[in-house]
Amino acid sequence: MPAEPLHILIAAMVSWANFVTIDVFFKLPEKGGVSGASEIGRHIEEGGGALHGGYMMGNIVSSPDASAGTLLASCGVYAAGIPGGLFAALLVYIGNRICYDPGYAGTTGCITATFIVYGFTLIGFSAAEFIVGMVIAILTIQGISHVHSSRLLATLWRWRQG
Amino acid sequence: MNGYEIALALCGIIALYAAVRVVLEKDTMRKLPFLNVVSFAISGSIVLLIPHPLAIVAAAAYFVGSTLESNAIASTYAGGPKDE
Amino acid sequence: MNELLILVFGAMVVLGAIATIISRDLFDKLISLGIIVAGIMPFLADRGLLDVLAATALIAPLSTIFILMAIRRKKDGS
Amino acid sequence: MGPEFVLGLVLILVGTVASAFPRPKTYLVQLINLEIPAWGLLLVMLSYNEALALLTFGGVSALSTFIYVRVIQKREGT
Repeated sequence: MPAEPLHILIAAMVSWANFVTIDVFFKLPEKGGVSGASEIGRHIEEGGGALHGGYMMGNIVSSPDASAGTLLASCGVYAAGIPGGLFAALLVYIGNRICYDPGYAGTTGCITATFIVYGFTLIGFSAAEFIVGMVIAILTIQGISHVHSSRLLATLWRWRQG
Repeated sequence: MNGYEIALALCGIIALYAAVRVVLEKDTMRKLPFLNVVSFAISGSIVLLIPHPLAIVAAAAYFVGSTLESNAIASTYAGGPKDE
Repeated sequence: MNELLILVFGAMVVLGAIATIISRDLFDKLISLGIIVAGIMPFLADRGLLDVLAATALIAPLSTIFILMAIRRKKDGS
Repeated sequence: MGPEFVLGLVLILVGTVASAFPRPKTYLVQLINLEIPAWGLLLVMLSYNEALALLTFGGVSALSTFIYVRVIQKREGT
């Protein structure tokens, strides 16, 4: 299976679109789900970022949401095909219950990502490329610059509202 | 160097980069998103190292454990749960 | 696991240890301890000890939460 | 001598020195520094492939952390 950097780039874009869409759709940037998430949002705003983007980053840190669902779904498809992906959705749901979260976003993201990744494996992509693509996608949100990514997420949240 | 090795090396390098950013960041709460990147990269490389069905359970256990740890640190820093 | 990965994850463990020793704040120390755990996990996975990995990954946050219990009690008391 | 063995020895040496001379001299800092040689010992056990020893050590390490936390709370509380 020819694996090129181009495939990894496309996989990163697809998983970025998947998890950001589902997170914004389930109203993650609205408020911090737990007190720790609100605290992270407030500290990011003090550093120059936007408040609602900071809330969403805090929610991603403090409970497994659609980004974790996408990662574990591609891990599941890599190790065991479609049943592995659905089993990973069950694990994400249990993890959400442990972290005091209703767990709709994580489970939905995991199930959609399972079918997206399986569909891409049919046209020549490898699931390993989706694992590293998801790692790159989360790096662009949480790891490069908190100021810019939180402003971007706040802009998306304004679109969702109005 | 095939695609599998490129993926594994990228995961390792991203994990090291995020770890360096955790150490260099001054504000305690702003360290936690970088720690989240580290745990994403590590649970990805666990599955890439051993493609076995049980590896999903191990990666999910590591990810949930690390998330729970970040959650506990953040809420203790914020002053603990209000309803206790 | 090839030489590059051993070097990268070993560097993470050493970096986490140095950061844990140097930093003065208790929360910073606990976060750096998380980096050490993250660096150790791939070495466990490379040996194929998946049961040990799952158990260790669940025990490590438990001991962090025990330490956080003491920190919270101290903050309330003061 | 695998890389795990060397890495574990480094962690044990550095962590022992750090927990013998903690910088802010409090019990909690000492307890957090004591976690570093615990992970080093786990790496050394890993290089001999002893799964049962690793499981037992992980459990006992968390339990002893809990007991230390209770002892520190009792000593500082009264």
